[in-house]
Parts: sequence; C-alpha cells; structure tokens
Amino acid sequence: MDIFLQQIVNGLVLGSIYALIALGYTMVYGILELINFAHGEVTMVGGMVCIAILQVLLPAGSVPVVVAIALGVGGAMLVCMLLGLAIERVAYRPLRRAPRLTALITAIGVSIVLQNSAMLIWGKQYVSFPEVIEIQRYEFGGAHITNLQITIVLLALLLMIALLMLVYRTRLGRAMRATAQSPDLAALMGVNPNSVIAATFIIGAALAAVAGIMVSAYYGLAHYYMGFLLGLKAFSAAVLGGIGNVAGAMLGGILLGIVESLGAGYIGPLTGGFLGSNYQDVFAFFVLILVLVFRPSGLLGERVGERA
Amino acid sequence: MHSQRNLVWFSVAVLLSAVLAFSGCSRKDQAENTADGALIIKIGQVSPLTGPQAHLGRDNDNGARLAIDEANVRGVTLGGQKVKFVLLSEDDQADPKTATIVAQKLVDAQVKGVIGHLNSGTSIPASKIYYDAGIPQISPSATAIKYTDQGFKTAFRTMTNDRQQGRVLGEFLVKKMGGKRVAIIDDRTAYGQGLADEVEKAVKASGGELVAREYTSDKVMDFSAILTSIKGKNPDVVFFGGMDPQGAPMAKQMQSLGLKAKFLGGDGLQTPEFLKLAGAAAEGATASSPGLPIDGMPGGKAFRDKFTAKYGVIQNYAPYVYDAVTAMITAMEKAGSAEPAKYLAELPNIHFTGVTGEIGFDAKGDVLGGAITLYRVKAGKWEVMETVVSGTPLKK
Amino acid sequence: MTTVWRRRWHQLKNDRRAALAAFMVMGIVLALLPFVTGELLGRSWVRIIDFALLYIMLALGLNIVVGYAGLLDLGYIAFYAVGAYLYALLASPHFGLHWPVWAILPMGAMVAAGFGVLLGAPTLKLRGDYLAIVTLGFGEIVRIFLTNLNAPVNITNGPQGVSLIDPISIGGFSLGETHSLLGVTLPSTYTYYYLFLVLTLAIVFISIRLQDSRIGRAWVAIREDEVAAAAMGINTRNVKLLAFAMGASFAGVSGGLFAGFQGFISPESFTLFESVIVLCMIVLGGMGNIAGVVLGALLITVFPEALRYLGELQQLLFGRVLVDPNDLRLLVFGLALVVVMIFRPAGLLPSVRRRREFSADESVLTQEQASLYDARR
Amino acid sequence: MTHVANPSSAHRDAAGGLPAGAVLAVENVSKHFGGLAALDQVSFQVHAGEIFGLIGPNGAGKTTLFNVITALYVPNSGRVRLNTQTLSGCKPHAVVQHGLARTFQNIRLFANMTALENVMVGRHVRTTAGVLGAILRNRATRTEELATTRRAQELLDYVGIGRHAQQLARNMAYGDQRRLEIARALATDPVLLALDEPAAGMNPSETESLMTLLTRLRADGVTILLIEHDMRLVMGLCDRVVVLDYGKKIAQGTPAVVRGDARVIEAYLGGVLT
Repeated sequence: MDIFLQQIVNGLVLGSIYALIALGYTMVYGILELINFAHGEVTMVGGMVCIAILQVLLPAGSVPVVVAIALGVGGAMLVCMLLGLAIERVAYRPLRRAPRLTALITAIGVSIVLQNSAMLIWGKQYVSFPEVIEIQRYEFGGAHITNLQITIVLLALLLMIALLMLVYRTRLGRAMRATAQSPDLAALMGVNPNSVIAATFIIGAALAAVAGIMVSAYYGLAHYYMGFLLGLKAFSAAVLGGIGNVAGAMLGGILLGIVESLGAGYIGPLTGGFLGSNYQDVFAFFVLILVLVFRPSGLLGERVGERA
Repeated sequence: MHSQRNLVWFSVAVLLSAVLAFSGCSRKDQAENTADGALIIKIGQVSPLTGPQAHLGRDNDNGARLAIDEANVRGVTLGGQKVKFVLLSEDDQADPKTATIVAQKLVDAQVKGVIGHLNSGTSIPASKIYYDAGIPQISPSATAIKYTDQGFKTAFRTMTNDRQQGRVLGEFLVKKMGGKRVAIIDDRTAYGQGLADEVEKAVKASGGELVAREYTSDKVMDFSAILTSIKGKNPDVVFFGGMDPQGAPMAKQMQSLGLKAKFLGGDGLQTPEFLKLAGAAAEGATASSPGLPIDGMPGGKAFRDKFTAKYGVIQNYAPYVYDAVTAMITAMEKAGSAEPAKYLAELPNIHFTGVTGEIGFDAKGDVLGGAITLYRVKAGKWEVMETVVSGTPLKK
Repeated sequence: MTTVWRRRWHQLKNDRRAALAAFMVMGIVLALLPFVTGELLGRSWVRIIDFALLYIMLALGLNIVVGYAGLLDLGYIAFYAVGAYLYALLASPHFGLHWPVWAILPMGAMVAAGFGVLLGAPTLKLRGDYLAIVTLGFGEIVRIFLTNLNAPVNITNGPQGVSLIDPISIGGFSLGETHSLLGVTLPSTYTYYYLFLVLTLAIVFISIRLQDSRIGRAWVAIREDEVAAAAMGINTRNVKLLAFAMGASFAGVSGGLFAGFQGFISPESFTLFESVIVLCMIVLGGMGNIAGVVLGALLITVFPEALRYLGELQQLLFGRVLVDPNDLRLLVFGLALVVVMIFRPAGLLPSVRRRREFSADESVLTQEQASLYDARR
Repeated sequence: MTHVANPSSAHRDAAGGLPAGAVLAVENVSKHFGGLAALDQVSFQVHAGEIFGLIGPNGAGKTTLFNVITALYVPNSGRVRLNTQTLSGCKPHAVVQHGLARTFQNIRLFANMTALENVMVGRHVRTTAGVLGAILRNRATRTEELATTRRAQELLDYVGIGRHAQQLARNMAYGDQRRLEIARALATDPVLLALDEPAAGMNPSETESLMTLLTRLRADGVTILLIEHDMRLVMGLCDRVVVLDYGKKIAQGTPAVVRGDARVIEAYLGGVLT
C-alpha cells in the first residue's frame, strides 16, 4: 500500500512538471494549430539560465540565498520570455499562411538550433544545480515526500490556477479565446491577433522557464539535451488531455505522470513478470493510443467537426 | 505528363547532388616522406569528439598524441628505415553509422593501424571494415564481449571486458559488501546492459539473491518509480549499470525515497563527474574501474605528470590509449615493418609493462592480466578500496 | 475539344524528348559517380552516397504516406527497423540462419507493409497531430521492443544489437568483397552503390507511376478532403491502409539493405530523431514531388558530412579554428532548415500542385477563403 | 452529345418492388437526437427523370433528411431505398456505388487538384485499376485512364467549364466551383443526383445559369433531388416538391399546389412564397 502511495506521489510530482510544460504547447496550438516543437528547448534554457545566475551569485555570497534564487528564477523567466517572443517573430510569423507541415519543420529546426547553441554556451557536460535548498523528508503512510517535491506540486498548481484566471477572467484571455475561435472575427472585433499570439508565446515560455527550473532543481542537474524528451512527454500529455484545451493539458500532464510511475512500478506484477519496467514507455504510449482511439480528440478536447 | 517532367527534375536533382558532393573540397593522401627522409607512418584514432561524450573522446585523442610524440622523439627505425608517426583523429559521434564512414575514411587514408573506437557500439561495426582491409585495431575502452568475440583477428583491446569486470563486481558485491539481497538496474545501452548481465550472473554464481531487476534509459532523469518498487523488495545493495548522468540523480533519489541500500556501479560511475553531480548523495557509493589506480600503475605517476603538463587533468581512458599505441609500435618494431600484414602477426606475441600494467593479448585479442580496481566515495573523493587481477595470468 | 487533345499530345511529345536527354545525362552521371567521387573525395564519400541512396528510398516511402495521402507519420523509421532486423535475424550467426537476399528483401517489404497496416488500423479516425503523436508512439514502441526482446527469450539480442550480418550476395557474387571486372577494381562500397541505385530507381519509377494513377488521385483526394472523397465513392479506409502499406514496404526494403551493408545493427539506429530527419527530407525537398524528395534526401545526408570541412573554412577565414567544426554541424543544419522553410515554404522543388497553390492568384474566392491562420492545407 | 444519365438506370426502374417510375423511396423515416424528433414518419418517392424539391423553413429537418438519404445518419425507424438497394446503414462510399451522388451546401472540392483531376476522382467508383495496374500500366489500365480523362473533360465541357480543366479548383470562381462539384458528382454515373442548396451564396445571374444547367440535366434524363431555400429556383424548376416543417411532411405536390397550401403558407409565415 505504502508503495502504491509512494508511486502516486512520484507520479504527481512528475505529472505537475509535465503539465506546466504541456500548457505551453496547448496554448500555442489552440491559437495557431502549430506544434511548437521548440518549447521543450525553452524549458531547458530556463533551467540553464537559472543555474548560470545562481553559480554567479552564490559564491559571491554578497546576496542572501533567497534573493539569489529570486533573481535566478526571474532572470530565467525573462530570458525565456524574450526567447519565446523571438522564436514566434523569426520562425513562425512568416509561415502563418504556409502549410502546417512547413511550420512543423521550422519548429524542429529551431529546436535543433537552440539545443546546439546551448551546447556551445554551457558545454557538453551535465551542469549541476547548486544545492541551495535544504532537503527535508516527510513521511506519511509509509510514503516519503520532500519539501522540494511539495513546493513543485504546489507551485505548479498555483501557476495553473493563475493561468485559468488569466484565460477566463481577463481581457487578454478573452482576446486569446476569440483569436483561437476565429482569428479573422477577432480581428474584426478590434483584437490585434499578432499581439495576442505574441502574448501567448510569452506566457507559455514563462511557464516553461519555471518548469525547467523545477526540473533541474529536482534532479540536481541540467543538460543541453534534456529539453527534447521533456517536450515530447509534455506534448503527449497535451494531446492526451485534448490539445488546445488548457484544462486538458493539466489533466493530461498529471495523468501521464501517474500512468508512467504506476506503469514502471506495476507492469511487472501485472504481466506476471513477463514485461518489466523497461516497457514503461510502451505502457504510457499504449494508454495514450487507447484514449485517442476511443476519444479521437483527447479527454477534454471538444469534438472538432469536419473542417475542410 | 507529370512523370516525364519528374524525370527531368530528377536528373537535375542528381546532377546538383553530384556537384555538391564534389564541392566538399578534400585532398587524397599518398605515402610520403619527411624532409629528413623518414618514412611517414599514419596511425588512426577514432572517438566521439562531439556530443555528450566529447570530453572522453578528446581525452583519448590526447593520450594517443602523447604516445606518438614520445615515439617520434625517441626515434623509431623499422627494418633499417627511419620512420615518423602521424596521428589521424576522426570523430564518430558515438554513432554506429558514422563510425563505419570514418573507418572507411581511415582505410582510404592508408593508415597502418587504428586506435579506437571509444564505444563498443562503434568499435563493433567499424571492426569489420578494418578486418576487411587487414588493418589492426586496438580499442582502449570498448568493453563489450562481442567486440573480440566476432573472430576478427585484427581486433584487440587494452582494457578488460565486461565479463571480466562484471565477474569481479559481482563477487565483490556478495563477498565484500555482504550483499544478500541484490537489486540490479541498467540503462538499456550496450554498455549498461552488458555489464549488468555479467554482474547478475556473478551475483547468482556467488550465492547472492537477485530480488529486483529494473530498467531505465540513458536519457531520463527520473528513477523514483523503479526505485520505489525496488524499495519494496528491500535489497541491501543496488547495482547500476550505466553512466554518471543517470547514476548521480539516482543516488539522490534513493536518499529522498529513504532507500537505505548500498549503491554500486561500474566504470561509468567512477568519474569526477559523478561526485560533482551527486553532491552529498555520492557519499558511500562504490564503483569499479578497469586497470590499476593511476598511482598504482607501474608508470602511473610519470605518465600523469607528462600528461597533465601537456593536456591537463586525465578524464578516464588516456592511459589505455597510451598503452594501445605503445603495443602497436612495439609489434611494428618486433616485425621490423609497419605493414599491417607483417606486424599483425606479432601483436599476439608482444609483452611489455605499460602504464596500466602488464600488457599482452590472448588468442581472442583481449588484454591479459587485466586488473580491476574498486573505489568508494569518502568525503567527496574517490578512495581506492582494492585491486583485483581478473584476466588470465600472464605467461612469462 | 479536339484542340485540347492536340495540345496534350504536343506537350507529351516535347516532354518525351526532354526526358530522353535527361535519361542519358542521368545515366552517365550515375554510372560514373562512385569512381569520380572515390577519386576526388575518397571512398568514404562513396559510402556516404550509399547511405544517401538508402535514405532516398526511405523518403520516397514516407512521401507516399505524408506527401500523397497527407497522413503525418512520425514513427516511420519503425518500418525501416523491421526490415533491417528481419534481414539481420535471417542472415546472421545469431540464429545460425543464412537466407539468400532475394528471399529476405521481398519478405521484408511484406512484413513491413503488414506493420504499416497494423499501425494504420487504429489511427484511421485520427487526424493531423493526433495521428502524429500516435504514430510517434508506435515508432517508439517498436524500438523499445527491439531493445528489450533479449529476455526472457533472446530474439533481437537487445541493446547489444546483431553483428556479423551476412553481406548481400547475389548468385555467389558477394557485395561484401572487392571484385575486379575487366581490369576495373570494384570495392564493396561501389558494388553496393550499383545495387542500391537500381533499387532506388525502381522505387522512383513506382512512385512516379502511382502519382498519376487512380490510386494516386484517391490518396490526394483524401489528403484534400476526406469527407468529400468518401462522398465520391472512395473507400477511405482501404485507400489509407494501402498508403501506409506501400510506404512501409519501401522502408522495409531499405532497412534490409542497410543491415546487409552495415553488417551490424542495434536499436540506437532507429530512434525518433531518424523519423524526424526523414520527414525533414521530404518537406525540405518539396512534399509530393519526387524530384524534390530525392533532392531533400541527398542534401540532408550529404550536407552534414560536407560541414565536416567547416574547420578548414575557418582556417581560411580566421587563420585558425575558432569553434570545433563538429560542434557547429548540427547548428548550421538547424539554421538551414529554418531559413529554407521561411523562404521556400513549399520546399526547394515544390510539386506542380503546390507551386500553383502558392502562386494562387488573388481571385475573389481565394481572398474569401484564405483565413489569416489557414494552416489546414 | 455527351451522355450524362446513368445508362443502366432505365431498366432498373421497375425492379426491386419500387412502384413503377420510382427511383428513390423514403419510407416512414424517423430520426431523433436525444429527446427531440428531427424527422417524424417522413415518406415520399422520387420518380425517374424528375427534379424533386425538398423545402421547408430553417430547422424543418431538411438537412437531417438529406443526411439520412445519403446514409450519413442511420434513421431510428423507416428506411431509404434506391431502386433495389436499401441505403440506410450503408457506408458513404457504398451509397455512391449504388448510384446516389451528392454535392455539398458549403462547396467541398479537392482544392489543390485541377478541375479535371477533381472530376477524374469522381470516376474512381466506376473504375478498377489498382496498384499493380498503376505500376505496370498495362493496356487495360492505359485504356481505362484514357477513358477516364476523356469522360472527365466531356463532363467539364457539359457543365460549361471545360476551358478551366487545368486550373486548380481553389482558384476558380464561385459559380464555376458549383458546376465543378456537379460535374464531379455526375462522373459517378448516378441514378439520383442529390444537390444540397446548390444556389446558396449565388448572385441572381449565377442562379439563372444554374437553373438552365439543371433543366438541361433533366432533359438528358438525370433524376435530381434538390434541397433549396431559394423559392424562385424551387418553384421555377421542380416537378414536385415535399414541404417539411418541424420534421413532419406537411405538404407534397406540384409547386403550384404546394404554393396554395394553407399550412405551407402558415409555416412560412406567408409572403415569402410569392
């Protein structure tokens, strides 16, 4: 039982990170119907920048740790926002009328560029996250959870709620939803699609930055290649929840996280030891495919009618 | 009508490509002499100079350069003809396909021998090309059993293979670390899986019980799920076959999950990198590394001084590369020729004391008398525990 | 009416003549390519061209699925893997089997096609990016099985891969060794080149023939508007599955050749990145247009290798190597992708169709229809 | 003279228990969505060679009925028969096979194919060449391909857009797209041609020329089922009409009769019909 509980905890932590990144994918997709492949890389940059800043500030010792962290997070978010904006401007805006596949390839190109630039800047080695946070372990029902994990989950939750507020309570949010519905109509209503889209990218990037920092803090390291896999998982999560749907991304992220850790933990017993944790991704993808076969537009995705 | 138009375009495309192919300007190398009439002998070196393992690749490159330079300074004459060695380094990006391409490149360049490749996954496909060309290949760091198991008489290595290392680790795990209940994790790479399987065999052979066999990949950072289910089986030792980027967070997550078992790894973990990434969690971790500790090596101290003076800190395999080059040159001198056909026959007969210990090859091309050393992290440093001679004892 | 026919006939005749000329040029170039390249750049470049040919076959296969039928497939490399492993297991000491190539290759095509249908079946209802993610999952699943099917029963030999695969040999003539025919020495890589060339041309031929056929039109119709296609009496299910099967079979053949050529295969050669690269090839070159796809495949295989000379370039420019050329390779590659896509959204050699589509004259209708974010073409 | 009517349709008429002259029979069709009944016990027959109108105010259930006839929906009760065949429950492509071709209210052409190719796709269901044929291009395939091309060109000329054969559908004028869609439908050799609001979004002159085209089709023996808002078109063109209101058939007969019908006038709140 305590094992099961522990797996749920593991899944929850992993899932809330996926969810944060998935939001970026789903928001951009909702408006542009574009898979922003480079989003995972933005996450990586977030982690890297934060580490870089901390490495500068901490040894100096002049600033208290809290300030250092604040600066690190703030700096990372700022850089990523600018990066998101730049990506939209340079790589995607010129292609809005082009076939979607063209944009997809550009996105792939951008992510390759970001990866290798990161490699040139921060090197090929793994970078370790300075141990600024004193790890506390709490135990309940035989399951362990650290203060860091709790922070991650809570922070993720907070950000998601904030985003929901933004999308459903503010003018910008209304503009976003309008643009997502029909860019042309929105334009007629006096919404400037370009600025809305820019805003979307910026917000997504900010969330990605936070996620990236969480990841590198949680695992204690960062690497120029780490964005790819994260992005892939997050994108799957977004699709699982119904891409284009904000709530769906959150649900999908958490769900994927839990499915993965339960899969890793129980696929052996389930299959009588025939399959082991080496098939955990098979398990995850299998669930994804099942969901899509029965709900072709994801869990919360509204049925997209015949649009030709 | 499309079809015809397509054909026209197709031919255009082909032409374009041909032009493009030629545009990659390059010159062909012939056997030439230096000013002072010394015959130039080309020796190839292949390792990943890019990608995540670039630091190791560069290290191998430096090791080879050091050996070559020394040989040239010493001055080598083969069959009365004074020779000068030249090193050609190629990057195989740790990718099998690229490995075959650069191998072909070296064969084209008429190298007399090849030092490399660094990874098993690249050494194996490349070994066929060298074998077909009859060019001797000595890998300093490929540990997969298969490498020397293919029956290619051109393939040698100066480092103990997975079986030798795995056996030592397994026995040590059970007998010295007191591992009754053992959990084994591998990263599903050729290296990790190969080593883990050998360790599993050895553990069972020496009476340990395998309570869990879990798997991960060489790209992920989250192991909490598998560690949790391992915790359920409460083992007293966890062995991980893989590299430091995974090993370090694994050690951390074992802590935060309250998994008390001892942590053991292979040479992929016995690196300064692991200490850096795992921080406090590294304390008490144990790992093996083929060969003697650098200071325990016959020529260790001297070598390190020379190396660090020239290239800075030794990453990992440089000493084995150094010995690989020495072995090759020794065989050439014994045969009095750098012609592969001639000195290849001598390679199995050579025997000398290299930096890493007694060097000699068995019938398969594996190194004889390979030693394995075990280290433990104490106060944030790797400390030598003991050295075990694993390979077949040297015939004197 | 009659005038229409006359015009057609003329076009046909002209193109015939052009095509004939093209054929001859092509023939000469292709026949001499390995020798010229081998002399100028060394045999390693012939090997690179061999790989390029394999990728052309792959790309043409994916072109049928994505370019013609408009089904975004991100797991395509799985079929390549299937072909490769089939060859490796049936012609290597691993199982002690040594089947002849003429038996394995067709089988590889079949089995791969079977997998194609297997993948297609559950995804028929899915569109666009949902299809993409499911196919991606499929590709990963195949790779994971290849990596792990070494236990409990050792089928694929797991991460260690399969080595000592028999070189392809046709009627006792082994492509694995160097031959000399009438005074000309033919190294292994050259003979492989000619084999791959023949098969590539065959696949090009098939693609061309399919393009202007009843089936080809059905594929494009489905890409354009699935509902309308069904309303025109096209059995969308079967036609889609057919596309998956055809595409996969090309990959199956290519994979088999790869195994025989390389002599060693392991799961790491069949990662998602490979699928993405093949997709890049067809989009970069010009989706749906065979010449474009061929060009794309050639560029993407040859370009990164050519970039190995970046070092010498830096020498020329700055007198010393500032950045390790190997570090710049992928970066430049990525940049190239972005730039080409921005300036030639339809690819380097767009298909006739797409070229028209992009030079769409601003008729009232197009203005009405072209939504600001119309990405649904 | 281009031959557009399905050659075999003539002898099929009597067959399969449909009353003489009837091509399509809608029999007590009901369709519910959750609670509300979109269609309630609707029945009527379409006779060979006539233009049959299906009219009614918005939300009367016209489109639902159209979808039931073209087998996109399966009726909760009742059935639709085309000659001997029961369409209800068939796959869309099978319906075409049986001889019912349709157009779409919001034009759905293959935007990036030429006009000619669009019509050639229409021939798909009446041709057989497969992959092997395509690759080998044997005599059979070549002749079939040639026939398909020629037939497609004929139909384009017939609907009066032959000169646009090589133009991309997406670049054609609105009216021409309508015609192209009709040509594409005709290419399937339909027993019955079902048009979903063909005049939607057309200006008077375009509507005018559409009427001439449809009359010509009838003259050449094509049976047409027409769903339409535009009363001028319906009244000027149809031989008989059925009026739906709230899913019920409230009137049937010649335009003249229907125009006089009190319930119809009431359904349309008067005025509109004149």
